[in-house]
This record gives sequence, C-alpha cells and structure tokens, in this order.
Amino acid sequence: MSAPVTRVPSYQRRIGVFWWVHKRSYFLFVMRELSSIFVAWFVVYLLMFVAAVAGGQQRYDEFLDRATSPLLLVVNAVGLAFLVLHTVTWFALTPKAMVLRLGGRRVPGTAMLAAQYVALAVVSAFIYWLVVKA
Amino acid sequence: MDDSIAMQVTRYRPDKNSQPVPVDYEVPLRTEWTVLDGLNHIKAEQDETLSFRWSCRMGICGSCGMNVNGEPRLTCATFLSDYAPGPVRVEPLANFPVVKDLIVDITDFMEKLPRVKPWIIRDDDVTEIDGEYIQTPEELEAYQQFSMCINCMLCYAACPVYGLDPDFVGPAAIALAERYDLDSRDRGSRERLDVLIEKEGVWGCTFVGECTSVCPKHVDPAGAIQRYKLKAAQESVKAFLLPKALRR
Amino acid sequence: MKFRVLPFVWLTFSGGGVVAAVFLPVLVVLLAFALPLGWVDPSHAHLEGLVQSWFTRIALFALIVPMLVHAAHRFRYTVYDGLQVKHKVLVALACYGGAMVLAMAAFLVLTTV
Amino acid sequence: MSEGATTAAHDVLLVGGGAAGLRAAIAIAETRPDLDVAVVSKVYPMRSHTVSAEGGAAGVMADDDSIEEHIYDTISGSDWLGDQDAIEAFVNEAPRELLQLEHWGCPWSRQDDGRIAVRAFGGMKKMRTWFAADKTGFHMLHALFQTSLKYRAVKRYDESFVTRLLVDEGRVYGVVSVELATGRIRAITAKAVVLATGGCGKVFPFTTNANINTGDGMALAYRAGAPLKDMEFVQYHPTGLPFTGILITEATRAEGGWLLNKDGYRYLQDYDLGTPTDKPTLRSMELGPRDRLSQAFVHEVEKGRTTDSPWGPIVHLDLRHLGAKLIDTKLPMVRELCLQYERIDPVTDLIPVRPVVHYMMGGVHTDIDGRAGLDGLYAAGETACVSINGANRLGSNSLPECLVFGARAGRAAAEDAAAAPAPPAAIAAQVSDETRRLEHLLARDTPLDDGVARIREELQTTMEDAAGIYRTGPSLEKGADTFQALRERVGAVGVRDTSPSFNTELVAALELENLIDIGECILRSGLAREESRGAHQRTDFPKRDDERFLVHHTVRRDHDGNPSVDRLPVTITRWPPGERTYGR
Repeated sequence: MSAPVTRVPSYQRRIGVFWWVHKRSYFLFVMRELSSIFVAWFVVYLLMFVAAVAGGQQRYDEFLDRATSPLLLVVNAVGLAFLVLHTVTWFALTPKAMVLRLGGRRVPGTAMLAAQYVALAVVSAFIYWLVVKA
Repeated sequence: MDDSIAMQVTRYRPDKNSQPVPVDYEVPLRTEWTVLDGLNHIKAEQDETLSFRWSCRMGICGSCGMNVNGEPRLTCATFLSDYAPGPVRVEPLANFPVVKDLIVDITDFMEKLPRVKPWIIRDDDVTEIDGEYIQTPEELEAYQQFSMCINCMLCYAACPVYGLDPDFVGPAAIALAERYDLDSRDRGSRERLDVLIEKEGVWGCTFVGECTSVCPKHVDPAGAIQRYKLKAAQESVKAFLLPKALRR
Repeated sequence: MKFRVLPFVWLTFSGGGVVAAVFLPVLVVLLAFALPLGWVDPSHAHLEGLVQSWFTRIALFALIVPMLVHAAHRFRYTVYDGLQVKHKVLVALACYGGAMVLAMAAFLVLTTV
Repeated sequence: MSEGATTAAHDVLLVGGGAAGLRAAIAIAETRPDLDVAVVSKVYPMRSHTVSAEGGAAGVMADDDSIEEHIYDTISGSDWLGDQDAIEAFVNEAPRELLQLEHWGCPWSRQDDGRIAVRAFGGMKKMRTWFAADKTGFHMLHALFQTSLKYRAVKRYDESFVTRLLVDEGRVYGVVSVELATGRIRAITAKAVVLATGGCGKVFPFTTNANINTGDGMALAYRAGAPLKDMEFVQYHPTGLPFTGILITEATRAEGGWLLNKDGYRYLQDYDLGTPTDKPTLRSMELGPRDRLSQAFVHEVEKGRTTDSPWGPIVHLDLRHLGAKLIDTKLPMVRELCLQYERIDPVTDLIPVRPVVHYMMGGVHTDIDGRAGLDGLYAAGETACVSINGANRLGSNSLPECLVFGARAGRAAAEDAAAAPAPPAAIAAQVSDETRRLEHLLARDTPLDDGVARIREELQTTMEDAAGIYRTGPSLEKGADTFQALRERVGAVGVRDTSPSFNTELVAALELENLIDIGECILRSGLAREESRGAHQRTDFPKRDDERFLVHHTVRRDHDGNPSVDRLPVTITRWPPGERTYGR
C-alpha cells in the first residue's frame, strides 16, 4: 500500500549541539562513546611502553619517570575512569545485543553478564601473572 | 494534594506563530486524571483550538504520544498526579516536524515501514488454505514481544540518531522486521536483511538504548537492531568465506 | 547476499570493544599506575623478555588493531551525532585513516623492537 | 481551505481502515488486481478501533464443535432477530477467514502441540473463540495493516475525514473528504464505495468505544438516503472500568472470573442464568450473554446490592482464584490495564466494574454481500447491519464479522466497479456545495456560551437517560424532544479554530452532526419497538412480542429531514423462534 505523497507544511525543530547535556541517559551515552578517545590513547600508551621496554633499561626508566608526572597521571586516571565506563556498559549491553541459546533455552542476561565478569577476572589475573610474576 | 495543576503546553499554529510557543493552563488535579484528560479539559473548557491526537485512551491505539516533561509518553497512560505539584510540560513528540500544536508529521515512518517488509513471506505459494501453520507456544514466544509494537512513535522521539539523521530506518520499523524474522511461519529474513544491511538500515544506530526504555509495550527495538547487526555480520562473513554452493 | 563493507567494520568494532573491555583495564592499571608508582616491580629484563617474544608481539598486534577500529568507529559516530559535524566523508576518512596510521605504527613498533 | 476542492479518482473506495476496511481492500487487491483501490481513513489505519478488541474471534475449529451449534448460539443470542441466511454464511466462512489471518501472521495463541487454541465465550455452547492473548483485535488489525502494505496498488488517504457521499440518481460516485493535515478538501470519485467506519459508541457518555467512534459511516449513508437498520439495539458490555469505561474483556469470565455484588455473592444466579459452579460452565452464569448480564446489574442496583463509587454503583469482578500464571499468559492486558488505570492488581484485588456502552448491533442496512440501499454503496463491520447480531451480539462474533463481510463487500464492490458507469457531471455541483458548506462552518462565529464540547456532552447524557439499558416510551419521547433543541444548537454552532491545518475542532463539529443524526435514529427506532428483546428492554413493554415485532426496523431520512421508521421481515430459514435459555 502506498500513501499519496502530500508534503505537509510543518515546523522543523532544530536539535542543538548540546542536546545530550539535558538528559542523564543521553549524557551517559555520550560519555560512553567518548571512551573511544581513551581507548585510542591507551593503545598509543601501550605502544610507547613496548618501545621503551625494548629500548633498554634507561629508556624504560625514563618512561616510568614521565609516567609519574602529575599531568600524565591525571590523564591516565581520567582515561581509566572512561575505560571502566566502557567495560561496564559494554558488558551490560552484550546480553541485549545477543541471544545465546543453550540446549534450546535462552541463556538469561544475568548469566551472560556474570560470565563476562568472570572472563575479565581470568584475563586480568593472567596478564598480571604474565607481567609481574612469570 | 492541591486541587489544580499547571500545564505548560507547547502550541504552534502555523497561521499565527512563526515557531512553537509555550502556553500556560491550569487544570483540576484528580487522582484518576491522565495528562490526556488534562488536555481534553483544556479543549472543552478553556481553548477549543488546542489540537492533539487521541483515540482509544487505553494505551493500545498509539495515537496520543507526546513529550511530557521531556520524556516521550503515551499521555493516556501518564497520570497528572505523578507530576504534582507541577507544572507539567507537554510538547509534541521530539524529532518529528510539528504540523500544529501537539500534532507531529509521521509520514516519514509510514513511508519507511513497508520498506522492511513487515508481512509474512513464504517460498510456497499457498492458494487454498486447509489448515493452520503449526506454531508451538515456544515458537510464538520467540517473536511475541516484538509483535506488541503499537507504532506510537515514542521510540523515534527518544532516538537521537533518528533526530540527527532522518534517513535512519529507525527503531519501530526494525523491531517489526525482527518480529517477522523470528516468526516460525516466515521465510523472508534474507529479503529484510538486504534492506537493513544498507547504511540507512541498522548501522546508524549507536545503541543509545532509549528506544527500549521509553517503549510503553516493552518491545526491545535496541536489542533487535543489535541482533540485526550481528546477523548481517555473520551472513557477510559466511558469504565471504564459503563457496557459493555451501551458503545458506 | 549483498556485499557491504559495513558489517565487517562493525564486526571488528565489536571485537575491539570486547578486547578493550576485557584486556585493557588490567594493562592500564599495570602500565599507567602500578609500574610507574612502584606498586609492583618486575625487572626490566623480565619485561624485555616478554615484549621480545613473538607470541607477545603477535598477540599485542591482534589486540591493538580491533581496538583501533573500535575507537575510530565509535568516535566517528560521536562526531556525527554528538557534535553534529555533517561532513560525513571527511569525518570517516579522518577516523578510519587515523586508525590505519596508528595500526601501521603499531606494526612498525612491534616488528622492530 | 479556500482554493476549492482537488480531485482524485479510483475504482473502489473504502471508507475506514479497521478490520473490515482493510480486509475488503486486500480482498479486492487479491481478486481484482486490475482495479485501483483506495482506503480513506480519518486516522492512520493502525489506530482504528479494531485495535481495542480484546477477547477473541469465534470460528468453528475444535473437533467437538459444529457449524450448526455456532449458528444456533448466534441466532438465540440475537433473540431470533438475526437473519438466518446471513448467520449461516457468516458461521461457514468465519473459520477460513481466521485461518487466512493466521497465514498473514496473526499471533494466535496456541495449544502445546502448536495448533490454534480456543477459549470459551459468553453465550457460546462450545469453546470456539480464537484469541491472541487478550489483545486479539490489536494483533488482527496490525496483521491486516502490515499485510496490506504488501499491495502497493492500494492507495491510502490517511487522516482524511469523509464529510459527504456523492450521489446521483440513486447511485454513489464517491466522497468529499477533508485532508486533516492540510485542510485540503478533496473529491474522491469511485465506482463503488464501501463504508467501514466502525461503531457509534460516542453517542453515549460512558462507552468502551474510542474517541473516533462517532457513527460517521452510518450518518453518511443515512444522509445520502440509504436506510439504517436495527438502530434500537445498543449493546452494554457488563464489565467496564468505572470512570474511564475501559473494557475488561469477557475472556476474564471465560477463563473463570466471577461477578460479585457488595456481599460477595454471585448474583447472576438470581436472574435465570443457572447455578454457580467453580469452573466456568458454557452458556451459564458469567458466561451468559451480555444483554442479560447488564440487565442483571440494573436489578442489583435497584435491590441496593451494589457498591457505591464516585462514578455510580459498581459490582466486582473476581479473578483472584485464577492465579498469577493464568492471568499473565491469557489475560496480560487486563492486568496491565487494572494496574495502570485502577492501581489494583487482579491477582490479589477485586476489579470494580459496571456496564458500559460497547457495540451497535444496528447500522447501515445491507444484504449478505454488503450491498447497502444505494447502487454502488456497500458497508461492512460494525457500521453495517447485515444482520447477524439481531437484538444482541455474542462476544467474539464481531471480529470475524469484520473479516467475513469485509471480504464479501470488497469482492461485490469490485464486481460492481468493473461494470459501473463513469461519474456524471452532476456531482461536480455537489462537490462545490459541500466545499461551500465546510467553508461556511469554518467562517461561522460560534455563540459565546455554546460550543461543540458542551452540546456533545448534553447529547450523550440525553441518550443515556432516554435509551439506557432499560427504556420506556416516555423516556424515549423526552429524549427525542431534547434532540430537537440540540439540533438547533448544532445548526448554529461554529468553530473558533479558523486554521486549515489539523483543525480538530472542525472535525469535532462534523462528528457532532453525525452523532445527532445517529442518536435520533436510535431514539426513533426504540420508540417504534414496543416490546423487550435482547438489548432493547422497554419497562413499559417487558415481554418479547413475536406477533408484532419479529421484524427489523429500518430508519430512513424523509423529505423533511426527519427519520421515518419502516419494517422489514426477518429472514428465518430453519430455526423457528424459541425461548432464549441460559444455564439450563
């Protein structure tokens, strides 16, 4: 079926650039999306770390030195907060985006959520062991 | 409880206003009155020219959606007393052009809906019906929630992506596509995927999730859209990796 | 089945999202706080051994690329919607281009160390 | 709206986009794809009042059921006023229509083995009511609407209000409509017009009906000279929520709900409706027909055994013994509505209910193929009176009625359109007349102390007082007198909103004209029927009188514009009039 096209005269409202500050859920959404900046930043940071380690003891010490500068600590602390926001929201959204079926039954969202946190713990422990203990 | 409440209603009369303006009214505050009852009171007693849509006043026809205090709501299912002492701000649904007062133009949705082919598609061409397609309660349950959409447009009003990019097919239409995909009687998921894999299909969605939170019928358009992305990705990978003969 | 590039980008974006959610927090805590502030103190030799291993380098590259795509893809839509920059092609080029440059840098760093 | 009317032309025009209109549209698109079909509706089709139907749709399906029994239930339910040939066709075709809808995706509730489930319903001897939880009408309407989208050849004029039928020498050639969004007046010509605009509950103050149910199609036909039929029969549904009038479906009682008076007593046993059993018994007690249950309520009020509420006396519907699980799977919307509008939970609380105007048995007089009293004019659904409902409709017969007779009217209209003459020049004059009339209405100043809303309210109260569950000659006379005065005020009323775009006040004024015509027809038909039958109960004539009144009343507008009532024989084939018994 098709409706005969008659364009109706109407008032088109404009959306302001700061549409997302007026509502909590929109604000959280934009913050979540901005975590992407810090993901990119930490990738760069990770590469700098690898380069520093590979560059020898002295370059590694210089790297650690620079990393304790207040500016970098603040940037990294803010970045970590955004990253945690990313992790929490990403985990929360996964059960909504995926329907997992086991034996014909839908896996409940809470189970999927729990599984992700378990994965996070295992991976974190492994990497901690790899870097610090092994 | 006070015996009246202020309602601030956004009005736009194309022959009188160059843009929407808020107008204040005072209506009786009664426990059983909804925002829609307040508007009807204004129309009957204070200003006959106030225009808005409504019909069933039981939350099923989907025509009385408006933004109440900034949130898209069915006004027939939103009680004035929940906003006491007021004022209650009533505006036309966000993201749609305003035709008059609280009435928005939803032609765009009406044109998009047929694009996702929301009807049963079969490969067999049944001409004589001699019985029902068998569908177990579990198979029914698989799509039931997506079949609850009343096309009230609250999800479009809540979706910033639709507001900023009107080409986006949008939550309700995609949820209805998913409703038919999940229906065990349907064979049309490939055809719908071909529509939704385009860039104005599912990809504009950034999973704000507001469509799902504002839905008065607990449909989950946000989930449907994400699942479509996954489906599109899986099918694309399959098409890319497998030789033609093995696909499907 | 129509061929479209977006599904592949989205798949990589999602993979990157998982990696960033699962692997990145512990790495950040270690590399940005625990090591510089001396909460833990593995020897330089140990760390050097770790980054020199081909396993580590391949693994890192495999983690980094999707994370870059993730960041680029997400940032691209944030710029469209949040900031309402309407030069869509330009934004896409800048975001995915930036990710590609960083991926190449990562490749260089990881192959030359 | 001053540039005059624009024009469009189609082969078949459907006025109304609910179940009957959409079913007709699809029937035409399928059987005559060469024809150009258009649906004009004053709301978007998915807003149509079909959407509010809850309980289900009857169709013989179960192995222990038979066509014969459904026919008999419907005839006795109609108090022998239904036309038996029409009822036979209806019962025969209903199952196929419901299956067709199943093939179009309607999510019917199922048995464990995947076959269609059926439930009990009032006045039905067998379980034969198909249901989609308790949102049957909603699901049917959306399945029909979405399926209709498949047929790109079918045009739609959404949110266009039809104000007049174009008639020349006894033949209908189309309509004049107002496109609401722009105020544009449009003449739409067609070789056949099907009216499917639903009911007229808004003639009464307290109704389950939606705001849009203003009897538009009935009034259009009436003003064009076609007769209406059985207009005295207005159905009260026994269980509506006080204040809102929201319907609590009969399915609540079919699933085992009880009606209790203020003493917690299942009062229906006092009204020749059987004896109470724990499990529901078909055609007994709470599963009696709607007319009898609503009448029993009035007697309870008279005996002082009802509970007072701010909105008048109420009784209680008790679902508590059904348990949360059954309520959630079979009656989810009832729970939702109670929680939302009454802030009570039927799992633990009693639901306050009272009878509420629900359905119009009467309507545009049609034959079995939807042919109304003018050439090229058809009607189907609640707008029409075929009649299968007679003096009282059984719950769950109205949805399949929309399908069966929507499809029939559609097919007949298509045949007609293929052979119909082109519109004559004479209708152009009618279009300009109508355009002038609408422009005049917009330009007219409304008296300061009067307005559409006020007159409508008085009209509705007048109807309630004159023609409620029980009527008398004097009450109907008095109502008719009041209508004379109301009619003068309607003639004088103008609209304050002068803008062309979405003028809801203009629409309300035009709807008011429809309401007053329909209300008057109800009162006049009611006066003429000096007996009590089904939903028409005259306390001054408390008995059914087959000698004088085993006839339909048709009401037609005479040359002075007044309603004139005539008689039409009831078609009786195999089922001679008998006593209506329930619960024994």
